[in-house]
Amino acid sequence: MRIGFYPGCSLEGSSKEYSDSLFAVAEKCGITLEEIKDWSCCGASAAHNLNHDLAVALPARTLALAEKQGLAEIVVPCAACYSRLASSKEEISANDATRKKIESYIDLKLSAEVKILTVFEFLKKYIFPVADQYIVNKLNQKTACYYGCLYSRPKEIAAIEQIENPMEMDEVMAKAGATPINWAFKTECCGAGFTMSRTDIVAKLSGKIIEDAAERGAESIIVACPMCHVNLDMRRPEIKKQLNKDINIPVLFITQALGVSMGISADRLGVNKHYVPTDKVVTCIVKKEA
Amino acid sequence: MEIKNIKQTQIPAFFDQLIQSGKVVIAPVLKKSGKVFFEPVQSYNQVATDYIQTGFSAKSVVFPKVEVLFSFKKTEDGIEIQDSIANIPETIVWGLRPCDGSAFNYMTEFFLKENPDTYYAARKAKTTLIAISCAKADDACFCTSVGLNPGSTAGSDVLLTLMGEDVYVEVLTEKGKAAIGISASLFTNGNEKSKDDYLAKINTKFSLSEIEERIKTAYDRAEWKNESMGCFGCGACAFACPTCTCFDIQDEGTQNKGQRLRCWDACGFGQFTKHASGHNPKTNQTERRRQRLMHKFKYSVENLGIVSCVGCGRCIRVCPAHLNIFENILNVTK
Amino acid sequence: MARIGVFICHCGENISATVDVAKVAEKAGKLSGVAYSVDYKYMCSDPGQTLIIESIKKHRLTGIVVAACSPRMHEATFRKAAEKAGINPYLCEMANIREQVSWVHPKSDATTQKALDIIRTLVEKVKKDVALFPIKVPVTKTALVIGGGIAGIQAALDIANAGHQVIMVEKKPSIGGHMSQLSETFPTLDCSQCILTPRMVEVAQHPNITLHTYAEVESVSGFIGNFDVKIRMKAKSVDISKCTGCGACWQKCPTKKIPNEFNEGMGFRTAIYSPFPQAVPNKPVIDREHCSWFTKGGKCGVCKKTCPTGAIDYDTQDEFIDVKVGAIVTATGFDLKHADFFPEYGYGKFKDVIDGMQFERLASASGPTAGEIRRPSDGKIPKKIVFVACAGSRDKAKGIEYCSKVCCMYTAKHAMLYKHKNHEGKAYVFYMDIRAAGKNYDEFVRRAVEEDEVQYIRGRVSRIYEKDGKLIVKGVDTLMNSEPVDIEADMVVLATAVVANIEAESLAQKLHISYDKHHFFAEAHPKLKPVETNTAGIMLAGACQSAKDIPESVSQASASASKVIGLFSSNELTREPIVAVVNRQAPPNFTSCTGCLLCMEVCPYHAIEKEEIKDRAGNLIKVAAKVNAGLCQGCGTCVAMCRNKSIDIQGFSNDQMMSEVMALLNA
Amino acid sequence: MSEQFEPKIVAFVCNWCTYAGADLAGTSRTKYATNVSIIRFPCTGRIDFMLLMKAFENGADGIIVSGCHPNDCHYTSGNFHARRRWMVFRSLLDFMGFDTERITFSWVSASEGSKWASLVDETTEKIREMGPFTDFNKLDYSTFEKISNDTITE
Amino acid sequence: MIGFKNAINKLAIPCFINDASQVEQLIYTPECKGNLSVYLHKTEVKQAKKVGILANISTLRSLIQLTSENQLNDIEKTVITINAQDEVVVFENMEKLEEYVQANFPEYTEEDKKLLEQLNNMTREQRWQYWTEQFSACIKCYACRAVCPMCYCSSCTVECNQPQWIKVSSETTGNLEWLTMRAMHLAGRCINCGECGRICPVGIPVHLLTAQMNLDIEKEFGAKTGFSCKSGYALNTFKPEDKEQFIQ
Repeated sequence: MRIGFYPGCSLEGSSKEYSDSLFAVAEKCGITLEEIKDWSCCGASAAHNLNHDLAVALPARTLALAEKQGLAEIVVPCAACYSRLASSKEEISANDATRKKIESYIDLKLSAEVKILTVFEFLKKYIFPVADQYIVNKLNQKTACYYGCLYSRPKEIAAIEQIENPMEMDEVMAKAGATPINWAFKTECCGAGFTMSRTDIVAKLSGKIIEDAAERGAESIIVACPMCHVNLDMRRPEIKKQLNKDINIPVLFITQALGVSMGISADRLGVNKHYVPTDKVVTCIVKKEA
Repeated sequence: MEIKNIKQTQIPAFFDQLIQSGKVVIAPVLKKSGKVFFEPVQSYNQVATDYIQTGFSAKSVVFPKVEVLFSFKKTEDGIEIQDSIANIPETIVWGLRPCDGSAFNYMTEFFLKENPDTYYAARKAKTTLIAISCAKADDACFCTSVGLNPGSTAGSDVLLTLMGEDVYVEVLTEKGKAAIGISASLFTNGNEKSKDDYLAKINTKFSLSEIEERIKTAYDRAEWKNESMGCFGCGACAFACPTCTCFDIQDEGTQNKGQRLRCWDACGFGQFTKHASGHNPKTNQTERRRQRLMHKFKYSVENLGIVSCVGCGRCIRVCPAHLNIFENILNVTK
Repeated sequence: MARIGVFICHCGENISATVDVAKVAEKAGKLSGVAYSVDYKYMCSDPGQTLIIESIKKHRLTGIVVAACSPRMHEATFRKAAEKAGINPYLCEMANIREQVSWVHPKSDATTQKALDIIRTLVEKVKKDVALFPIKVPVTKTALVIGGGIAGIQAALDIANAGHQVIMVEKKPSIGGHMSQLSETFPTLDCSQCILTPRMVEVAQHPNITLHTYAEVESVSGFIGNFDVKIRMKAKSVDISKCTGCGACWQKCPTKKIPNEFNEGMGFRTAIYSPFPQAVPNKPVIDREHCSWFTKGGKCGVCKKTCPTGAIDYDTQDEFIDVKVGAIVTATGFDLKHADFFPEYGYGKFKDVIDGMQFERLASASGPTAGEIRRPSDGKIPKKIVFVACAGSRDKAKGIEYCSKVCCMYTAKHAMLYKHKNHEGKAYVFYMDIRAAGKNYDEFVRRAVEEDEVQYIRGRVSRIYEKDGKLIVKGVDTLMNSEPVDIEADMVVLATAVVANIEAESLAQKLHISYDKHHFFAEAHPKLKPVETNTAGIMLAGACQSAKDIPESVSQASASASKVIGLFSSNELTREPIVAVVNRQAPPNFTSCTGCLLCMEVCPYHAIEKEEIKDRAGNLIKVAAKVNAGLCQGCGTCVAMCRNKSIDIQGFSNDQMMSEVMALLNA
Repeated sequence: MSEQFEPKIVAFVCNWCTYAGADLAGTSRTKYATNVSIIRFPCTGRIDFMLLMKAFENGADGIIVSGCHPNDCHYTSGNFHARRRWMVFRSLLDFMGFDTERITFSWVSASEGSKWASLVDETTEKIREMGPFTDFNKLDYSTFEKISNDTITE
Repeated sequence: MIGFKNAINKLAIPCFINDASQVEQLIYTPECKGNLSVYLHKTEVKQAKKVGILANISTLRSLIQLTSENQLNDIEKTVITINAQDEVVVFENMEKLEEYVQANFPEYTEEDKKLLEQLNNMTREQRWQYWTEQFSACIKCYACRAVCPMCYCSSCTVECNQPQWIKVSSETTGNLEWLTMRAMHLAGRCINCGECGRICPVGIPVHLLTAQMNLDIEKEFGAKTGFSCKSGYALNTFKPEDKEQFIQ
């Protein structure tokens, strides 16, 4: 089974560790991911403000390339990328006129039948069946799974079942031996839209999320979106100001957490690349009893 | 009767002169549907030569499928009636088969014997029949069983028989003479000889005399049912038949103008015998088919002294169920 | 031979101003079959009608065409005149030369010609007209009312008080419906029970009303005036004739922990129970799903032992009764959207997030808290309550586009009731718009805002979550420059959407009435027949048609009652003979209909039935369609559908329409 | 001025919407062309396609068929059934090469008097431009089918 | 038992046998094109009550359509066909019959497809020319009606004379009326056996009219004829959202 991989800009830069850990986990389970050749920007956060056709065409090009490469499925770990690819696919397959128009723009044939997998869909479909034999550690801690906005909205492309109360990541963490907490901020906004422009708002929004997680006794926050990660991890100084208290609860990518439970080295997973130290997570693990 | 000869190569010339003579010439024409029909033609190259039998007979020359008897219209001062009989053209029917020729004899008997039908009379008077005897036949042909043969002259005005290079011409009537006269130069005098070698071989299916005898008592035979089971009750056979003469008078039009029409009708139709009361004495197809067959072999003999089937086989070829008249007749007279 | 009379009206100047009426009269006189033609200033005036009547007699006319205004205006007038003159009223046709000629065209020959064309057309139609006679259908003067809520009660009482028999069928052990659960009612804040229970009792005691509680409609056949209804009487396990309603049984019943439906799951009831103290009839039934006699196979039997009159009978079975009724009033009410529809609001997850009906029970003196508003979780009196309007209503994403109509009002009422009982308490209302169109409704809402200081916040709630014992309501205030607002509440009340009764669809199918995609029953016409259904003789009352409040339900109930009473006002119901008929022919055909019955499907009124034509010995000859003149409304869709013209419609027959076309085009 | 062609147009309308709409046009004294005459049916569902054929056969140059808007049918669904029938009838006519432009289908409600008026004027104008309908007149009582181009000549 | 037997000119003609000894007559060759289901409307057959029928695919489709139109209720029938592998198939019930038909659902013949394409590529005027010429040849023998299993009306509209819907004379407008009406009445019911076209004595391809209609109907309303006893009739139902671009 060939599975495609679309990194998008973040996974090559700010969230390198996200893709590293994904590949580490995949490799561990003997699964290879094929990167889509010559992929281009998904246009998130910029394109759709400028020109709708452009916003549809950019992801469409990547999808077309995947088809050309003969890939039936692609993993898109970045939530923003997922959102763009999925909505582009949705729009194109809904309307033949659009398809024709877009095809003419990207000047590639496009059936838009490629299946787009979120990271947790991927894990569930390909890692879960074999996971048990590789999971050696129990992530012995309470974790708050944070989904953010892009996986659950708009409902047409939602990658999760109960859009108001997602459980997909919680399942993964349970698998990794952690105890996902029931909290109210799973799909709240982290303020990513203002990452650069209005850090104060980011701090306010992300602050609430971290605060609630902490208050409900979470020892780590698990994310599946580079933007969320940046805001929850890197903005701590502003958040500290905002909440005027210091919460040093670490933020991990879901693949990192799973990787840890599989005993993959911290370096390989890049857990040491974060602002908030993650050693807690790594240390509170216990060997899984055979 | 006179015998004449003409070279086959001269036929087109003869034919075209007939047309130039200003007459309407009706001849067999091959349609894309693969069927051959009589149609008015302008020149010989339209004429079909290689056919066993036309889909329909030429009876519509004298008995059109729809004939306007007269038309009427309402005017300020009463009703104005216009007779259509005036403008009937001189017509030549070319290439009909001997069986069809003899069919005209029956038609004439039927329409003219007592209280003559002026419309038929007028058309017949202006029609000349130039028949061509049959060089080939198929399994449906059975003229030899009804007292005819592929070279019968009965009813025709002229009969052409192809004999290799030559065409053997039997000029049978004054009308025939006139037609030949149009291009006398093309013809040479000839003398009588046998046509047999040039005629199709058609073996007889039954002895007419026996059938005529037996059918007198066939009315109540149970076989009728099975022989008619296949009949759908359409009018194809009757309309294709050269001797079926049933018609229906219809007035068509509005409250201000209209025509009185004579339209073909067929005894196979369920409504054919339906009374105004709604009552219908013939309740099923068996009775209707029996009517048709007995008319051909019994009633017409009683009424006009003629068996009104000429064995052209059209009804067999045209029947959607391919019902076979001579098999039927044989089975009901066993 | 037809002798048609043509009467051309000047309508004062209205027609004669642009149409040369004299010329028309003269030409019309020459048309074939026209025996008399005349023009006159006002045909509809008395002298005008007399002129018509006299001429019909004098010239022995067989039919008349009145060329005047639209038939929609005066057809009835002139048909009466024709009848007076002794010819069948349906032998009178009108040629519309005013609305469709003189008023829309200038004075010209073309205009006059068009008038003449139309007259000629109608003359030809009249020639094909046949005498028609009104259709009489016998009427059984008994009404069936399905549902014993306020709408059903009102309809039943109105009909019964008019002196007709009523059979009421209620699925629950008591009538009263949702209204009996309410605390106070807007906009007057009078106690719901106080105004309802007298009506319930009236129903029970009314000599003309037969009440079947704990019963359901099993099947319905027949048509207007003549319905045959089978009713299922669910086994009560209690002999009503013996039971005195003393209550000993349920006091003793050991199975006590059954969630109390009447209190919306707050508090418990026993297995043998009567839903609420004022129940009518106030006699218990055994809920076999929970009763240990039935669940544990013959164990227990306490109630049987305790019953002083020996009314308990565990062996009773469902029974069926067949009734004949002339009309049916459907008043099956509504349901509320329930749990897990709102995960984001934690409904069903947090004890103190409740719906409007639960709040009614809390606020009701007869409720689980005896009228004190206390949190279900710990029974504390909430200091802060948030009310969320439009919880599910007007929300495409939730699949409900419509407005539930009552929420704005009852939310205001709830907030008020709360404030009245806890003056220092705080009440917030999240809303989209306030819809308070109704007598004294807006005033009522204003009172909540101004006098009782309920805080109205225009905006929607995105999420509700629990935080140290508080419910955090995250919403937005779209009026306060769209600031997000978080309110720490002790209790949240969701005005959940009003939806159709869960059994609405199956009932509609039994009744052959149509329903919309939300399973609310469909009225025959949205504006002009709001209480009737497509099936003649079946009326709608209350929330089974769409979300309604009490006054609306009651007035609609009375409206449908009056329809029923009208229907019952005579022994036979008389209908216009403009109906379809299947032809008849001499044997062996009997009819040209071949019984393909493809017409059955097109009939919007289920008026076409299957008829088996049999010979004297009773052997089937053929199957054919048959039109039930009682149901047919005369649209003629079946006529155009019928391939061999076996169905025709009286008054617009094939023959008539064809001759109109021919006549119009053949001057 | 030159004699302009005045088309004969028959309107098949339902009693409850379009007929009432036409009445309204009258009561509001909206002027329109005299070329259209109405034949009143209980419902568009009642209109038999054969009547349209007959109209053309008897010299109509154009036809209007009009009834209640969807969901407004007095009989709830007559117009829906009609709509399907017209759809099939149109494609049949078109397949036979009949010019369906000569039939105008429309929904005109009882409140759309002005829509009726303009519908009549537009249709009249359209048909006037198309000229008289002659396709049927050319077809007559022919004893033999005319020499037709599906004849094979040697 | 209704089947086919050999006839002259290498034709197959319907045969009706009522005792086992005659079974030898039965044949099943490519020549057996006819749609025998039409005989089920014959009084003689109806009276028999019990009927066996050796059916080709179009006969099977008619049986389905006729059942959906309540025409076979009072006939006890045994249906037999011969499948592509030359095996005899006896259907114990309609469900099995439906399954078989749906599995072997026939396409239009290449010839018909070609003709339809030609016609659809013509201009309107050319099509009018084409059809009126065809119709002018019609002699109103009603063979098309007679062989049509869906034309089972005991009396046809052409026989109504109050009013006279269809001219009796076989004159071109009358023929046009007749064939238009027939096409309309069969649109969405015709099971495309093509018999009417095949047997027309004057060779009018009548079956193309309904063939085209069925294509349009399937495209617009997704209804297939002779496919399922429950599929119903596209023209006696509707969807509120049916297309209506042609309505002003």
